[in-house]
Amino acid sequence: MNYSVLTVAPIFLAPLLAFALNCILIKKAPKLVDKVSVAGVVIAFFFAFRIFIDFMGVYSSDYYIHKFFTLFDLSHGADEFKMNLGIYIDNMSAIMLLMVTGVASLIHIFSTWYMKGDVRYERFFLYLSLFTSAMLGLVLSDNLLSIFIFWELMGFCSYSLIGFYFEKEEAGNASMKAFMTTRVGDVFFLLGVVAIWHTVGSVNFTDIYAAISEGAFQGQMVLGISLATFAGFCIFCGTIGKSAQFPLQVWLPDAMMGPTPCSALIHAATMVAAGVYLSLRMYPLIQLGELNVLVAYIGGITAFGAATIAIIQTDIKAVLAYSTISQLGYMVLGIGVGSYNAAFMHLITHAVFKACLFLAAGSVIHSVHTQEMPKMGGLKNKLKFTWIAMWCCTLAISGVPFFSGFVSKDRILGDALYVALHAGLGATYTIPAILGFIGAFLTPFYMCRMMFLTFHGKPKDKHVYDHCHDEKLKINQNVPLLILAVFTFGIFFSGSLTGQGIVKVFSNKYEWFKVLVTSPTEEMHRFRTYEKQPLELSGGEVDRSQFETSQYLIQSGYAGPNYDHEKLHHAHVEGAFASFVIVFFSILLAALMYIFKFIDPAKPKRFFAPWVRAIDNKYYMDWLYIDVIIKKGLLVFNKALAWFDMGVFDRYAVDGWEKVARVTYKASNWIDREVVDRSVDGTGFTARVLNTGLRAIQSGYIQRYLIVLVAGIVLASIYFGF
Amino acid sequence: MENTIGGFFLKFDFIKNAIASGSSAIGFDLTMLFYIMMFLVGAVAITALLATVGGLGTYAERKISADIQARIGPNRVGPFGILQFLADGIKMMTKEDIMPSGADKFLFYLAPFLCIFGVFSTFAVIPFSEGLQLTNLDIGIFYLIAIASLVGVGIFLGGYASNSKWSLLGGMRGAAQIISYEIPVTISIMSIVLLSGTLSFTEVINMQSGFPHNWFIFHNPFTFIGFFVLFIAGLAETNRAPFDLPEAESELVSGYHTEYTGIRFGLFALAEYIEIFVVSGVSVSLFLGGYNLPGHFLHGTLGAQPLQFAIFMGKTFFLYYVVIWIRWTFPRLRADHLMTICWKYLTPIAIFNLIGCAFWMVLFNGKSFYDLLMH
Amino acid sequence: MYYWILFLTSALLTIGSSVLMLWTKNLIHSCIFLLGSLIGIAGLYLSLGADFVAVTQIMVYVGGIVILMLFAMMLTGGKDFVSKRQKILDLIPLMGNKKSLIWASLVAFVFLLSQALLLMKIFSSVKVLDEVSAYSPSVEKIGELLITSHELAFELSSVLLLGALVGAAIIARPKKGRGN
Amino acid sequence: MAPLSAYLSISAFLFVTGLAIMIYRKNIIAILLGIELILNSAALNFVAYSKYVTGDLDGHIFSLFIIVVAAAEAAVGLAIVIRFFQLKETIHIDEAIELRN
Repeated sequence: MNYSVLTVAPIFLAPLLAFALNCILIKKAPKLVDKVSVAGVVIAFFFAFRIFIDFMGVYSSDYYIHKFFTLFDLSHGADEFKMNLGIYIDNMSAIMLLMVTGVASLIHIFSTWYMKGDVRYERFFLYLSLFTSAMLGLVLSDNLLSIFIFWELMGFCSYSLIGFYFEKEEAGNASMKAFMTTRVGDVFFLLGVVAIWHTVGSVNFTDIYAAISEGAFQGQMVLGISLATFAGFCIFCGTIGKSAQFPLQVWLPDAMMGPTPCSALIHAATMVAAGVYLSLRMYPLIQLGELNVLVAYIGGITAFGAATIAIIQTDIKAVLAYSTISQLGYMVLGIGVGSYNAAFMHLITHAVFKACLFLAAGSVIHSVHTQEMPKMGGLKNKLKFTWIAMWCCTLAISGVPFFSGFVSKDRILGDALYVALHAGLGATYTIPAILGFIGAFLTPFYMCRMMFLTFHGKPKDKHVYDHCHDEKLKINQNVPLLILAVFTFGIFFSGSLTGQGIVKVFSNKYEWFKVLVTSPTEEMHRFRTYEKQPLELSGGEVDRSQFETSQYLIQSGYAGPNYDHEKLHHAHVEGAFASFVIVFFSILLAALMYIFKFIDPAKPKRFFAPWVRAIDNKYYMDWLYIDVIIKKGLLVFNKALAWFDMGVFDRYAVDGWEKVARVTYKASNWIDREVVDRSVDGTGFTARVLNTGLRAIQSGYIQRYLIVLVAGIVLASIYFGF
Repeated sequence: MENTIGGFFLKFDFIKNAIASGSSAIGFDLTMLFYIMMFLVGAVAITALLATVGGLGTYAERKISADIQARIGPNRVGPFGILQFLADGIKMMTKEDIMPSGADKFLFYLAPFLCIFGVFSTFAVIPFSEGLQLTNLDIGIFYLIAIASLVGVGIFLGGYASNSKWSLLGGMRGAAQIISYEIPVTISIMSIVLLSGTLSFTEVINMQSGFPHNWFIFHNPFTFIGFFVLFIAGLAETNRAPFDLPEAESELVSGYHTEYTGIRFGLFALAEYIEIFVVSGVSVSLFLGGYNLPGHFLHGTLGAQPLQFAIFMGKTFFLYYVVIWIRWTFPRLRADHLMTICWKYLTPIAIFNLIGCAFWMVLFNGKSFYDLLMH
Repeated sequence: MYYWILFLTSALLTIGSSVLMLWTKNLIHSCIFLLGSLIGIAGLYLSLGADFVAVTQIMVYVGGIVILMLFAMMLTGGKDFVSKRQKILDLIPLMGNKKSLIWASLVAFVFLLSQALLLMKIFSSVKVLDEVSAYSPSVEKIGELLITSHELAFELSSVLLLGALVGAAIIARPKKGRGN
Repeated sequence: MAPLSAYLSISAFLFVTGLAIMIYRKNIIAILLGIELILNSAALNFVAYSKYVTGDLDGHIFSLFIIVVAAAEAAVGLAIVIRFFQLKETIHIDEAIELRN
């Protein structure tokens, strides 16, 4: 296939153009705005699908496209200073592009139903288009700098969308909070980019990988720690901010103030996934900086902590928000324990089912006009399609076999188990693994609790129940949900449901995910063998003959320490079995509590009372940040600075300067009057004298000017002629 | 010299021999004298012919209008009243030459002559037949457009010099109309120049070999539209109905020649009628194949001249008839409509045609529509 | 002989018209004499074998500029002015009457004289071709030159004309809300 | 053929006449007429030189450009005159003294 500007750029440009066009249309033809937006993202989807088909056609873990153009070239002699921008598509980007465009298309379509009648309906689509194009630009980027640009662009869109209902004060505060919290991570991210630029001299992925394999980071120290650790940590801080990891997870639950489709798109499927995507891209750096343990701990803590908070939430969107944080924690845990492939797979599967869950929640909220689960109940009779879709997703997120969550999450857990028990690393990874498994127990519980409270049992609020109408199949309401629900089945991601090849559906490609997504550390050498090409307007045919189609090899997708195939296999089997048991008991517990009323939910609550109080306050994180750090720390510091500015600097430096100035001014005043003014007057006098003479010529009569001109020419010719 | 009318006749051996023998008999080279004589004879003949045509134009106008209005028309002087124009001419010449008080004498006399000068100058290049063309200028088409604009000055001055409101208004309208409509005319002609690659009438005509499908009007869709643009704009340039605002009887009495009488009025009228002939003749030469016999039949022979002349006059008189027909069929336009048609319709269409012709030249290598269909 | 007829007629027309143009008191007559002068110059061009330039001259001036001038005169009253403000004290007299005509002629004569003195040297050093080229049609060559070696000027002149067109239309347009 | 100096003399005469008109006349349009004469005298010089001295067609092209410039100048100049007339109700050149002193 040909990879040129014309075939790749539409993915990014179609939504961007839709945004630009909508900026005009929003005033001229508001009715067209949603159609243009949907058209833009659907066009992007088709182009992305084309690329995906091409990558599936080659089916090689080595295959990648890197094309760039030079934005500016300030090279001076031997100092090379070039800014290259370009596209970098490998198997991971291709899958990611397909996921983002697909999910975004469905969310766009859903939004036309959900947002119908909103006063700022058109503006919503404006933001959605811009956001989608930024996300796609991020995925296509071949360097950290353009990733950072799109990253910030997404941050801005997120800010706008969270504060979309800015009439509500909470929405405004939430948008501010999200923006400011992620900014903390972004500062570190930028610092990391600078550190990498300093060391490698480039921010291109391929250059970075090449530099890492050549050992460019070796022996480089900064602030007493190795530069690789520093850079990796900074980049990972970007992930912490964007993907809402501990300790910067506080913004995501508040972000639920935004409209539900935007939550689905931004805070579940794409933007938060961008953080994980970044960490996956920079995985070699994280490994080189020996940050695996830190990453694993943060992932484990996030996965577990968020899951515990999700249990007691009554707001349907809050449950989903915490579950999102928890699942992102799993991905990060996966990165930490070296489960590269599974972490990315979980990113994709999670994007699909979490988008579906959010859209379904949106469908419910739109139907009953409340977000409180205690007021719902029994809705399955009315919202049939939503109910089906939501159950599929719940089973997927819970990790029930045959669903996608099982394939991805349980591989992460298996890898965590392997690292903790069999890799011979002692007790380093024990706690993350335990936290992960407890989280795996909690996940089905709170998800099923949400389902039972919402759809099952008797209607608790007659008014709410009656308000809800029977659901009909509508192309922009529940069809997107059902499409997404179909893709929650594990069969699309792995032909073998336990991860080790039982069912061969897609001929020899039934483990396509595992084969295609391999860690860059495994294949680092390839970036030096395949030449980079300039990005052209058209043409750009890629020679694919040099890539051999990968035969199916039993690859683990594991990139962590102490790889041992046999033991890993055992660990996976154990992990799968353990999580199957855990899920079974978890669902059973939920059913006992909320369907059969066998156990009163209040009892365990009383039993865990102190902990429940902590959970209720979200582990005091908000209090810590706002009341302690900001109010007691930063504000006091601020006041001290203000005092210094007013009391010291203003009084002595500024006022003192005024005294000096006054003396000078008196001196200069005298000079001005006696010397300068006199000479000015003299000049004026001279000018006046000359003026009266010259005035006769400057009469304003054009013909006299002409005569003067002629006289001048005559004089000149007489001068030159004789 | 070779480009003038004598050059054609000197191609034939017997004339050349006759001149050579005459020269040897007298002892003086007669070639130059032959050129001059032929030129003078041709000029006088064409002028006389065209003056007659102009005069007959008035007769034709009256007769045709009568026919259209179901009247009989002039029928007293000569058979079918055909000598009416002579009678009119004699009447005009014998009338008193009145000049209004306060008129600008110099310009009042000059204006009709400028008009008639502008019109008659065009005959220098109009090809009546292969031989009967006073000069075959390389820039004949350009020359024709340029010199014809003198008519506008004449009309304007006539209107100004009369010291009459009707005349002044008519003159200003006329001048504005003429310089406006010159643009679509020029651009339409330019598309033909583009196709043929020459500014010479003879070469343009020789490129259209006589059969209608070879005519430039059927060369491509753009020239087909271009012909009508040229014809309509030409109508306006001659101040003919429905564009006869400068002499609108109901508004301005008689426009720029209200105050003129006698022979000067006659000159104005003659100029107008002959200009119609010129516009028709130019349209015929550029778009309708000119004097060419089908398939260049008898091309370059002396015997073909009368036939060619007949064909040219036939086509021209047909267009002449159409012009008169239009006059008695359509109502007059309003002044703003007049300018709207010129600037908002004809000029853009003409420019479009020009660009279209250029594209046609590039895309189809200059082949005509018929060629593309047949080959 | 034809050449001499053409040349003398044209030269006479040019010079005579320009003198009359200077002499006449009537602006419209002045413009008509300009027309005669321009036609004379076109004749001179013809005598120099510049047929294309000559026809262009007639087309642009007769068909365009002169009519435009006449229009402008109509719109602005068409009267010539006699000076309103005369100050004897001024060194250089204002003009518009017979006296100023003499002055103008004097200035022009002095100018001509000085230029002649200056340029005589240059003219005398100019080497005139021994054999003046015969008349030959110039259209095709001019066209070729215009789109090859003089293309930039050609394009620039098109831009200039467009600018003049737009500029003239904007300048002459009456301001809205003014007058009525 | 007439010598080159004949053309140059005609051209010089035209130039001087144009100059005199520009100085003598008080009507802005008349001044424009003078300018036209001056431009034409220059163009005539170009053609004459191209015939007698250089022997190529560059002089013709210069003349063409002079005609183009003259057309543009006349259009803009007359537009300014008409505007001036709308403002001042006269086209006396001595009324255009707004920038005096």
